[in-house]
Amino acid sequence: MNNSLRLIGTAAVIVILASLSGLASEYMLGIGFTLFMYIALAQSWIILSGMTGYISLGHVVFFGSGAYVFVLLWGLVPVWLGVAISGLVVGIGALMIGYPVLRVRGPYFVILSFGLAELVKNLVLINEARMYMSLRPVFGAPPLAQLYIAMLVLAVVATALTYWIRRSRFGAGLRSIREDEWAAETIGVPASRLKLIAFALSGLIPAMVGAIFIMRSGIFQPGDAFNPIVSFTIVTMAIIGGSDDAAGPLLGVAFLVILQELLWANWPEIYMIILGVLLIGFVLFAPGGILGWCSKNLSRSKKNAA
Amino acid sequence: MLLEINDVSKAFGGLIALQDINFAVEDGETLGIMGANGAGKTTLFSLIAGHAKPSQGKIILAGQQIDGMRPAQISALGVARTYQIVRPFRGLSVLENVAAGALYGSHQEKSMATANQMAHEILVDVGLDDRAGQPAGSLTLAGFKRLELAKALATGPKLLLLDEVMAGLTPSEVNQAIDIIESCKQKYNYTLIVIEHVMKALMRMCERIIVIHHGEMIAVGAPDQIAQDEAVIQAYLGAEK
Amino acid sequence: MDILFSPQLLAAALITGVLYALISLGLNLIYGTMRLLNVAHGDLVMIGSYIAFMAFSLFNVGPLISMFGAAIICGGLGWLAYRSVFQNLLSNSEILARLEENSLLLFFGISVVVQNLVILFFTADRQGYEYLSAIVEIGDVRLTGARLAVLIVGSVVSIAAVLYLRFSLFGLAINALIQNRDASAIVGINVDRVQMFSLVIGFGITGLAGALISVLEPITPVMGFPYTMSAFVVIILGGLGNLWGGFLAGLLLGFLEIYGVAVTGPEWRSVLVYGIFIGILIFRPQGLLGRGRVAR
Amino acid sequence: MLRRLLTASLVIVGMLGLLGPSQAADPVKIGFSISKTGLFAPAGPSQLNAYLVWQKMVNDKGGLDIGGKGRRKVEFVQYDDKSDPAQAVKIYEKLITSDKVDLVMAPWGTQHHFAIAPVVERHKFPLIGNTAASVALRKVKPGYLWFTTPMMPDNLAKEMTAMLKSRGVKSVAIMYNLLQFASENIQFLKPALAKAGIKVVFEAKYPPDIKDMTGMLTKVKGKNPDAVLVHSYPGDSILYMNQAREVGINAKTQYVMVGPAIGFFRGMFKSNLDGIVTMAAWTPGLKNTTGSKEFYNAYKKMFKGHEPDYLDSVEVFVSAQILEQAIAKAGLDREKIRQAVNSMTFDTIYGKIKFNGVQNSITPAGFAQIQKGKIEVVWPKQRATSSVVDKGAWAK
Repeated sequence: MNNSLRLIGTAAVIVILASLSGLASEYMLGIGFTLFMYIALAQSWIILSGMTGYISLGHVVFFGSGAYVFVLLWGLVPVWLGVAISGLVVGIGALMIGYPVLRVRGPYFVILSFGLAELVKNLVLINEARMYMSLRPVFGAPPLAQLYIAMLVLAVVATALTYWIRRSRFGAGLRSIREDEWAAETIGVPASRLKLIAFALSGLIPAMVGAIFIMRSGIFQPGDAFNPIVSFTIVTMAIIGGSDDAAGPLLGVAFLVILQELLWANWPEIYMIILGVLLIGFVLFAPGGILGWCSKNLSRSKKNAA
Repeated sequence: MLLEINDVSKAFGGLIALQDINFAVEDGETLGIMGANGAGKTTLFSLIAGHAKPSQGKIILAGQQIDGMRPAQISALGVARTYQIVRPFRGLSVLENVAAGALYGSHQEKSMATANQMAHEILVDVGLDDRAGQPAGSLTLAGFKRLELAKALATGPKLLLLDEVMAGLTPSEVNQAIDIIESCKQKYNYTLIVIEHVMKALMRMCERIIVIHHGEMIAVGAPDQIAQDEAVIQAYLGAEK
Repeated sequence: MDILFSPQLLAAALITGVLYALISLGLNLIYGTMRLLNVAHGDLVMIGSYIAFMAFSLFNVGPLISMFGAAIICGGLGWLAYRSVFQNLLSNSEILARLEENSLLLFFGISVVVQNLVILFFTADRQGYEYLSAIVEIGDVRLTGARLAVLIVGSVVSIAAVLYLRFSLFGLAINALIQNRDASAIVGINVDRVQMFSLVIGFGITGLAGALISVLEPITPVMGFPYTMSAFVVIILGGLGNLWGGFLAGLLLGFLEIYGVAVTGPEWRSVLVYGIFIGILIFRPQGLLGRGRVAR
Repeated sequence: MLRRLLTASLVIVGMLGLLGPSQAADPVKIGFSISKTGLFAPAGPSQLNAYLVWQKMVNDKGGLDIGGKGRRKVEFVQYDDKSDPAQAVKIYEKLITSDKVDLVMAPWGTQHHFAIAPVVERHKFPLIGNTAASVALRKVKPGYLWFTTPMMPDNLAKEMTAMLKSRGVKSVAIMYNLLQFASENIQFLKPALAKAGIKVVFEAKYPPDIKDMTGMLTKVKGKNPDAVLVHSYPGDSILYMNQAREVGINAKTQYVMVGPAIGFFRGMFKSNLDGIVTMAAWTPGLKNTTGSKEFYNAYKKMFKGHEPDYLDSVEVFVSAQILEQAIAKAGLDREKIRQAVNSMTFDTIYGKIKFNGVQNSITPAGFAQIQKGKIEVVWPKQRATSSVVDKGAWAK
């Protein structure tokens, strides 16, 4: 009963968000687009890093590679097919490089993931410069309303995927790897295989997000598409949300995106500083993220009430 | 024969940890392993469970050679082990810890609900059911030891390797632990190899005991035989001097 | 390929390598003793550069003098950061449980704040000044005075720091902390003090490096990030917390970069640097000179 | 009842709206995004400063001349785009739909122009571009976007070849950054050189984060070319300047693309810059221009003696002058502004400018040379304030 109610509620919210595409102002749709984009990215990050503890500081590699595959296909295949192919190609790519990459652990993996993104960026840069294509405009992209819906779909899929994995056998395996990979293998968790699947799943959606994103920005440039700031933003949002469950990124992304919108529109000069101060405040005063802080304080108030 | 260790040696670099170990374990048997710290007991467990490869020799489980397999594969074949220095999944709840064993291991349970049910039952068996929802990191040492056992049991082992599950426990806790292990053995019907320093426990539980000294097997036999074995006494007294 | 025997190229490789070594030293110290992923490390380089620039344009004091000022100021920032934030942070069990993530986030926040404060005060405009620009000839090698100064000061400071940290009593304490936190507290090392000094020394050396760099490239608020990343690459190649290894890895990376590029072509510079880095990590996950095993 | 109330209030609002613009005191709201933070932050001030100088100059005159019907002051609405094209898109959407600015001005760089092209197109906001240069810009649908720059890579290649030929250059070494503008230049330069019979004796490209050029320059020295052409950005330009001196590159023609026209760069290298050729087509003394001296003086006054960037700040100011003159003719009606921009000839600090399609069709691509610490336009000859001289030995 409770579950089906929740399901209906979720569906209703999604339908309302989707119908906004025809109603809301362009500016609002733009905010919605950013919101969904980072939800999709942060959820994908959670699948790998939140669940397995392999903190990726280079998630932009999937985003940028997806954008690159997409821009290569631009004009050759229908737009949405191009988006799907981008996801697929990057997902397969992740499967191929995942095994050696995921043998590296802890802080080594953190920097490795960053280095990987830089490596791919530079390879793309060389390749593009060789063709004198260091900047590719994307003319004739679908209107914002369509991109908004597409991004909503990705956000919903990513959230559902995270939600499902968190409650599945697969997720239990991943989380035991995070806690102690050695001990996880001892109780029969095939760590290498599970990590690899998580890595590929974690790359699939960001690749499609990247593809849709360059239709919004109207341009592909390796430096933008593989901008490390994107990776940092994803990590920030996911950690600020807290937890390894789907609710964390939702909260973290909503909080940061809305905050950024409020700040840059009203304090264009100093919003980055305020943002930075808030980040610091979070680590110091709510290290469990929004979700951790909520559950701690809510349970405390419940106790006080009782 | 459930397990056969044939001429197994293990060297780390130049350091020989185990040399020419030979023994076999029968179905349903309880085998004890004793020896001083650093004698190579835990290394032997690591070899059986697949965390290290023997430098030489073969390990055969129910007719199948398992040395060289990944730990996860060996676990799926029904070998479970616990760690002397406990390795709980601290961030997960006690129930999730145990359920993870049921989901993988040799059970490979596909349903989360069933796995949770199995985990709960095992928690009752080891007396941790009242802590099921707590994060594993919050347990006491005795609690950790029980959790180690519960996780191992949940994988559905044919062969259970217990590595000093009683170290650091008080005498009454040791008694409780022995009771739990014995009753679980009856219930879940596995073959048991125990490493233990607590002699009383070994004497009470085991049908046979192997003594390892400086990486070599120096004695094997029934507990009372071992207690009177010249080599063992010498090794132990020698070690204590 | 007789270019490979050019002493000029050797000097270039030495300069690049020494800079890498110098900049990564502080990061290594801080990661080693406190397990903090300081992604604001490069911003200290930036601060050092601005200090040198200000000293030069306001008081006409060159970087070879102002670098000490930069070291002191940045060291002071380290002290401030420790007393105000990290002391508490490192005693909060909830944060310690996920220290690497949390410190990453924390320093990212600090980096954002610092960069934007600098933008606010100085604008993002590039700055630069002329200093020791005359060419000095040593045998067949011709270097601008500034680059020669970087080479000399950089080598002296980094070698001295490594030796000090290896052989002094305090250095031994730091090393003990790097090897094993819990044990070093038990054997009577004042962990709190060692951590504070690591932060002060780490920040100070990096600020000094920043002052040196101010003569080599345009000074901007965003100049630090590439240094953060190359410093991470270096300390990971050298083995986290291994100061001597980090020094050698810095030199090695400098040589790989300069000679690799001379052989393959400059377009491959970054591919080479990151490719080698990734390759080494995959085949030798504990770093080139790392001790101990990463896998448990 | 409710509906009537609503209609009534709508009418009142509408009337207020009609009343609004006629009040002389109301400033004209002009919006733009600026790369204050992120990758392009160091370049941002060269643009913002020129906008600010223009605003001050206009407001000191009493404001913008609105189609001959009185003057209104200029008020800027600006946001930081964090060097992110998607953020720039959002900013222009916000400026137009939510801040309701009267007009918009250009963001930083080629990629941002591409990004916002659909936005201004959709909302029919005319935008005079600056700091954007790529032949791909010509593929932008003509309509609401124009590009001021004379520095289109194909034109640069043509002029560069002509200049080299006039100096009797037979062999060149080419080095270039992998980023868009630099590599696009090479795309056109190589065929142009080949056609002119100039031999490329050395060619190398390098990534934006290059830290040392010694190897590359040692090889260049070995080839001893007549000219060295470095298509670089400020960071790598500094590397070249330092290491070319160390290695002893003594070619009589040395071209360093972006950097020497910026004030800080000249402060860093002083007399060592003498003889270096760079990409720029302006100097305060340029003849047949409108407002050059005034711009230069106003800039120096406003920014404590700092000089404008002879390349970017100048181009930005030109775009503002064009907008100003279009408004003087057409008022604030955006459709009329568009027609004015399409048809008028403008008087700017670059001289006369007219658009053909999206492109500045008059100002030629050109080069400047630092001569005795001053920037002189040296190419093309009809615009030159001085002629190209051989680069002498390095000063020190």
